[in-house]
Amino acid sequence: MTDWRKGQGARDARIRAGAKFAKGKIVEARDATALLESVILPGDRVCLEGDNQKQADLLAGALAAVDVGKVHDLHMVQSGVVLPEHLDIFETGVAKRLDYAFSGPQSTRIAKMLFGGKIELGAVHTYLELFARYFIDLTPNVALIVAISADRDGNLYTGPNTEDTPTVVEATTFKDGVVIAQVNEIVDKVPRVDIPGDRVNFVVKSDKPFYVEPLFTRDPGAVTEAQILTAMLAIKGIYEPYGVRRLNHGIGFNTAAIELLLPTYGERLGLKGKVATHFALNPHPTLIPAIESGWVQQIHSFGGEVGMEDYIRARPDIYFTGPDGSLRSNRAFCQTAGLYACDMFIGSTLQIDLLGNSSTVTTSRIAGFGGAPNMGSDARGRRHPSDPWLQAGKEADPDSPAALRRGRKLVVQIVESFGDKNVPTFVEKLDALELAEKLGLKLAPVMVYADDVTHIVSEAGIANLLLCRTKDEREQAIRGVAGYTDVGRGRDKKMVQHLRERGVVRWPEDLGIDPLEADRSLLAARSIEDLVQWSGGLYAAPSRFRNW
Amino acid sequence: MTLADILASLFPAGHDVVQEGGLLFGSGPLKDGGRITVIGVADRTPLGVDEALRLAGHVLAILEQGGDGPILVLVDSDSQRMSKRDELLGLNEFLAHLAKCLIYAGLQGRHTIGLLYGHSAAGAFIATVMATRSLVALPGATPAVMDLPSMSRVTKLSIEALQEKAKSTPVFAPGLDNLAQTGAVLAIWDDKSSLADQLQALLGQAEDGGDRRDRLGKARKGRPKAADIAERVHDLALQPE
Amino acid sequence: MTSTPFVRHNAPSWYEASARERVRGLLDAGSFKEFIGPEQRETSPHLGIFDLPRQFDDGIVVGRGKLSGKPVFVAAQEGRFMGGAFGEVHGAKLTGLLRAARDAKSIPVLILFDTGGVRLQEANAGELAIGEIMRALLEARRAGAKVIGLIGGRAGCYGGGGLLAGCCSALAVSEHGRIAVSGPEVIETNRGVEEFDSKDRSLVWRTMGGKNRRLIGGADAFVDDTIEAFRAAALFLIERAPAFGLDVLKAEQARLAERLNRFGACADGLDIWKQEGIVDAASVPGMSAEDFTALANRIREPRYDAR
Amino acid sequence: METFSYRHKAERRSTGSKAQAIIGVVASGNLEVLVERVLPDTECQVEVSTPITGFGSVWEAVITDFVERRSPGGLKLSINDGGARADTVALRLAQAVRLIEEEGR
Repeated sequence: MTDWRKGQGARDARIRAGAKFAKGKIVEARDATALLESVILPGDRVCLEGDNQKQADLLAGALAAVDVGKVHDLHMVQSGVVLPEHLDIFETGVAKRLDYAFSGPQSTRIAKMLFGGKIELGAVHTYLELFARYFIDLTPNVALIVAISADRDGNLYTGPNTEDTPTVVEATTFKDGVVIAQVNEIVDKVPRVDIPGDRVNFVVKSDKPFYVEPLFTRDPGAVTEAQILTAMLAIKGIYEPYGVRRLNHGIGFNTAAIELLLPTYGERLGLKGKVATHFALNPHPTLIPAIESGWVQQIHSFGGEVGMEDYIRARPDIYFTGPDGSLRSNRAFCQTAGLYACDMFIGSTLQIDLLGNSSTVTTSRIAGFGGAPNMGSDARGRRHPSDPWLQAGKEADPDSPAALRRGRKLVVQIVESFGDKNVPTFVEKLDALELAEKLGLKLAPVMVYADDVTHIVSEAGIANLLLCRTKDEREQAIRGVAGYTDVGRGRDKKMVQHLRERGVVRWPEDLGIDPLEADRSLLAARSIEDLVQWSGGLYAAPSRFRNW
Repeated sequence: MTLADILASLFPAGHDVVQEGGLLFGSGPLKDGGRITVIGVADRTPLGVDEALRLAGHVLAILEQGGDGPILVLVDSDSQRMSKRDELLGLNEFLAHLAKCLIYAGLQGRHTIGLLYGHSAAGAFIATVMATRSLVALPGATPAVMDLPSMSRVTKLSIEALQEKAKSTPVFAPGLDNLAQTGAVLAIWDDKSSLADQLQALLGQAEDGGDRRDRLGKARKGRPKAADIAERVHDLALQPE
Repeated sequence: MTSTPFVRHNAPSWYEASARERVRGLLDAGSFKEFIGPEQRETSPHLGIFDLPRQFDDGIVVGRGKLSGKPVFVAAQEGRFMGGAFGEVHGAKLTGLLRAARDAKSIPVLILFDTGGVRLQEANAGELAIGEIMRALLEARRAGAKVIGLIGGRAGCYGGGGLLAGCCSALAVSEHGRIAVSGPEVIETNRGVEEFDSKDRSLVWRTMGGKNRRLIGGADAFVDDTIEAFRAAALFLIERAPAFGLDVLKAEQARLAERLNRFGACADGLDIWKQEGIVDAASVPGMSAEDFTALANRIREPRYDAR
Repeated sequence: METFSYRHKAERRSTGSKAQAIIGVVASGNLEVLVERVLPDTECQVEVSTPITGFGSVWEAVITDFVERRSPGGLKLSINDGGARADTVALRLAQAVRLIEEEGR
C-alpha cells in the first residue's frame, strides 16, 4: 500500500528530535546549534532567511557552527547571501548547492568561491522567481527565519521588515517542512500576528536584535550635479510626457536625486498630482520631502528602512500599516505590484551594451539580481490599460490597431556615462558574458534585457528605444547618450543628429534644460539633517548618517 | 646628553630647576649675572590639557612679577596627548594658551629661547619651542611633525613609499636637519662646548627684529617661496585702495 | 493632525559653499579684492614630488573687502583641496595678511578656517607656517586688530588649525564645525579604537563638534549653517572681541582652569552637558541651531574677555 | 602628471568684460578651471594638467565639443584636474564661461 504521508512522518520525526532542546516551542540561544543538528538532515534544502535587509544572524551563526559530520551537503535556497556565515558554510562543507537572488555585500567573495568550485550554483534568480520556485521545485525542508517578537505559542511579529518571511513560511509549513524562528524577544502578546503560531515549530530567543542593513538610505549631501542633471532630464523627459503616476524607483543616488527634485523642480514644472503619486517602493528617506509636500498618495513596500519606523507610523495614509500602526511590508506582494500595477521602473545599472542589455556583474563581482529584473520587465500578462502604458505601446508599435495593441511598461535605465573611478557605463560587450563563459553558465547574468528597456537616461540625454525601428538606430540612440565614453565617441554624428530631430535622442538642450541649472540648491534636502527636519523629527537617521 | 648634563652645562654654578610630572620649572644664573627662567617638558612627556595649563600658569606668574628677564624652554616631549579626554576638554585652546603666553612674553621684550634637546612633534612642538623667539637644538634632537604610521594613514601612502620619498625631500621628512633647513631652527648648538657660553652668546645677539624664519628658510633653500609670498601679500594689503 | 511642512530655507549653506563663495557671500557685494589670485599661479612647489595635482591658489584665498561698509582683511581656506591643509604657499599667504593687519593696526581679520591641519606632503614647511602665522596673528592682535575665526566647513579645523583658532580674538562655529588638535583617525591609529572610534560620527561630534565647543566655551558664537549667519556673527564678534594683553591671558588661564576643574573627570560630552545643568543632554546633538543657541546662552553666557 | 594644450578657432568672442574667473576645486573627481580673457577674439586655448594618465582622446573630445557649443573666443582656460569624469569637466568648462560672461559677480 502506498504511504501518502511520508512527508508528514518525516516532519514529525524532525520536530520530535528538536523538542529535546525546547520548552514548549522555546529554545535557548545556546542550544541553537544542537537544535539545528537534530532537525536538519544531510542534503536538506534549507532556507536561511537572508533577505534584502533583515538577517537571521543568530541562526546563521548556529548553522555555521554545526558538526559537519552530522549536517552536510545542504542545498541553500535563500534570497539574500549577505552575511559572511552564508558563505562560510560552503567553505566547511555544511552546504554544497546554492540557489539565490542577491549577494550585495558578499559579491566579491561569492565570485571567488564560484570560480574556485566551492559552491555548486543552481541559478541566480529574481526575488519573485525564487519565491515561485519555493512552491514548485525548491521547497525548503527547513526554514530558519527571523522576527522581532514571539509569544509562547509561536505567533510572530515581524515588524516593519516583514519582507520575505510569509512567503518562506507558507512554502515550508504547508509542504511538511520545519520552521525555526529567531526573535529579539518573547512577549505575552505580540503587537500583531504576522505569522500564525501553528506555522512555527521552534522559537530561539536571540541575545541581541537581528541585523538590518539601512540599504535604501542615501545621504542627500552626496548627490552630485551630474545626478541632478540626469534627474532633471528624467522628470522633464519621461515623467512629464508620459504622465507616470504608478511607479517603482530603484536603489541609488540617481533616483534619490529624482525624489529630492520632485518638490522643487517638479513643482516648477507643475507636475504635482500628475506624476509620481503611487509607488511600489521601500521607505526611502529621500522621498520624505515629496511626501510632506503632498506629492505622494500611497506607497507599498518590499521591506522597511532603519530609522523610518516612527515616520511611517505617523503617516498611515501613505504607507501600509498594520492595525498596530507599524509598517507591514511584503516582498512577494510588492514585487507583484511592481510587475503588474506599475507603469514604470526606473533604476540604475553598472553596464549597458550597444543593444541595451544591462548588468551589474563585473568580472570580479556577482551582486545577483534582487528585484530589478522583475520590476524592470514588461508584464506580458497585464491586461488593464493606463495612459503611460498605452502611449509606450503605441510608440513601440504605431501601426497595429489600438484595441489589439499591447501597452508597454516603461523600463528606464538611469545612469551616468562614467561610473566610479572613471569606468565607462556604456560598453561594447558586457562583463557578464565573460563571466558566463568562465563559469560555464548557460545564461549570462543580464539584469534587464534589451527588449524590456524602453529608455536610457544619462547626463548626456535620453534615448527612447521604443521609437527605434532598426538595430542600427537602437545602437546609435544608445551611443547618442553615452557621453564621452568610447561608445559615445564612436557614434555616427549624422545619424544621432537625425535621431535627435525625430525625438529618439534628446539632449539637454532639446528638452530646454541648461546643464548649468543643475545645482545642489535645487535639492529639497541637502543633508540627512534636512530630511529629519522635513519629517518633523520623526525620521531617526541611522548613526552612520548623522552627527548626533 | 642627559637632562642633568644639559642643565649642568647650561648652569655650571648650579640651578633650581625641578622636574614634576614630566614638566620642568625653575631658573638658573647667567654668566653675565642675570637669571633665566626655565620651563619645559622632559622625558618625552605628551603635552595634554593639564601640562599645558601648568606651564602657561608658570609663564604668567613670571610675567606678573615684571621685568624683562629671559625665558628658556627646554623640550624633550612626545606630541600633544592624543586622547578623547584631552580633545573633549578643548586641547587646542590649552596648547594655544601656552603658545600665546610664550609669544606674549617675547613681544613684551623678554628673550624667549627654545632649546630642543630630544623629541617633539606636532601640537606640542608648536605650543612650546616653536612659540619662542629663538629656537635652538642640540645634535640628536628628533623633531617630527607626525610619525610615519599616522602620516601613512592620512596620505594613504605606504610607510615604505614615504621612507623612500623622505630620502629626497627635506620639506616633509622628519628630522632636525630638514627642519633647520626650513628656517625653524636658528642654530644647532655644539654639545661638546659650554652650553652656558652658547646661551650667553645667543642672549647677546641683537634685538628681536621680528619673525625672520621665512627669510632663513629661503637662505637655507628649505622653503623657496614662503618669504616672498608673505612679503608680497603684506605689501599688497597695505597699498592704499 | 496636519502640520506645516518644513521647507529648506534656500539661504546658501556655508558648509556646501567653496572658499570663494563664502568670501563673496560674507563681504559686501563686489567689495572683495584678492591678493596673489589664481591667475598668478603661485602653486605649491612640493606636491609634484608626490604626483599630486596643484591648485592655482594653493587652497587659500586672501584679500581685502568691506563688511557693512568697513574694511576687513579676509582669508578663506578651501577644505576640499588637500583637506584645506597648510602648505608652504598656503601658509605664507595667511602670514603675510596677518603681518599687514599688524601694521595697519585697526583692520579686523576674518579667518575662514577649513583645514585638516598641516599638509603632510610639505610637513616641515606647513608646521613652521603655523608657527609664523601664530606669531603674526598675535602681533596683529597686540597692535589692536581683531582676528575672528569662522568655522563650519567640510574639513573642520584640526591640527595646527585648531591651535590657530585658539589664538583668535573670537570664534563662531556651526553644527558642522569641528575644532580639535588630533583628528579622530589619528587618535584611533595611535591609541586604538577603544579610545576613540573614528567612524562613530556621533562620538566625533559630541567630542569636537560645534555644539560641544560652544557649551564648554571653546567658541563664542554658535550659528546656523548659512553664509548670512556667519556674516552676522562676524559683525557681532568684531565689536565684542577683546584686546590682547596680560589681563586677557590671565582671564583665559582662569577660564581654562575652571573648565578642567569642573569637567576634567567627564568621560563624554554628554557628561559635560549634564554637569552644565542640561537635563536632557541627549537631545542636544539633534537640536536646531535656534533652539541650541537659546539653550547655550542660558547655560553659559559667552565671555569675550578671556582668549 | 600629464599635460595637454589645445588651441582652437572659436566662431565669436565670448561676451562680457570680466578679465578672469575661476570655478571648481582640485579634489577627487573634481577640477578647477581658471578662465582668462587674454587671447585674440577668435582664438581659444585650453591647458590641462591631470594626474590621471591615458585619457588624452577623451580630453580632446570634451574640449572640441566645448569650443563648438560655447564659442569661447578670446579665452584661455587652464585646468587643474583632480581625476574628474568627462561630464564633470564639460560642466565646469561651461560654468567657467558663464562666470566670466556674467556681470557683477
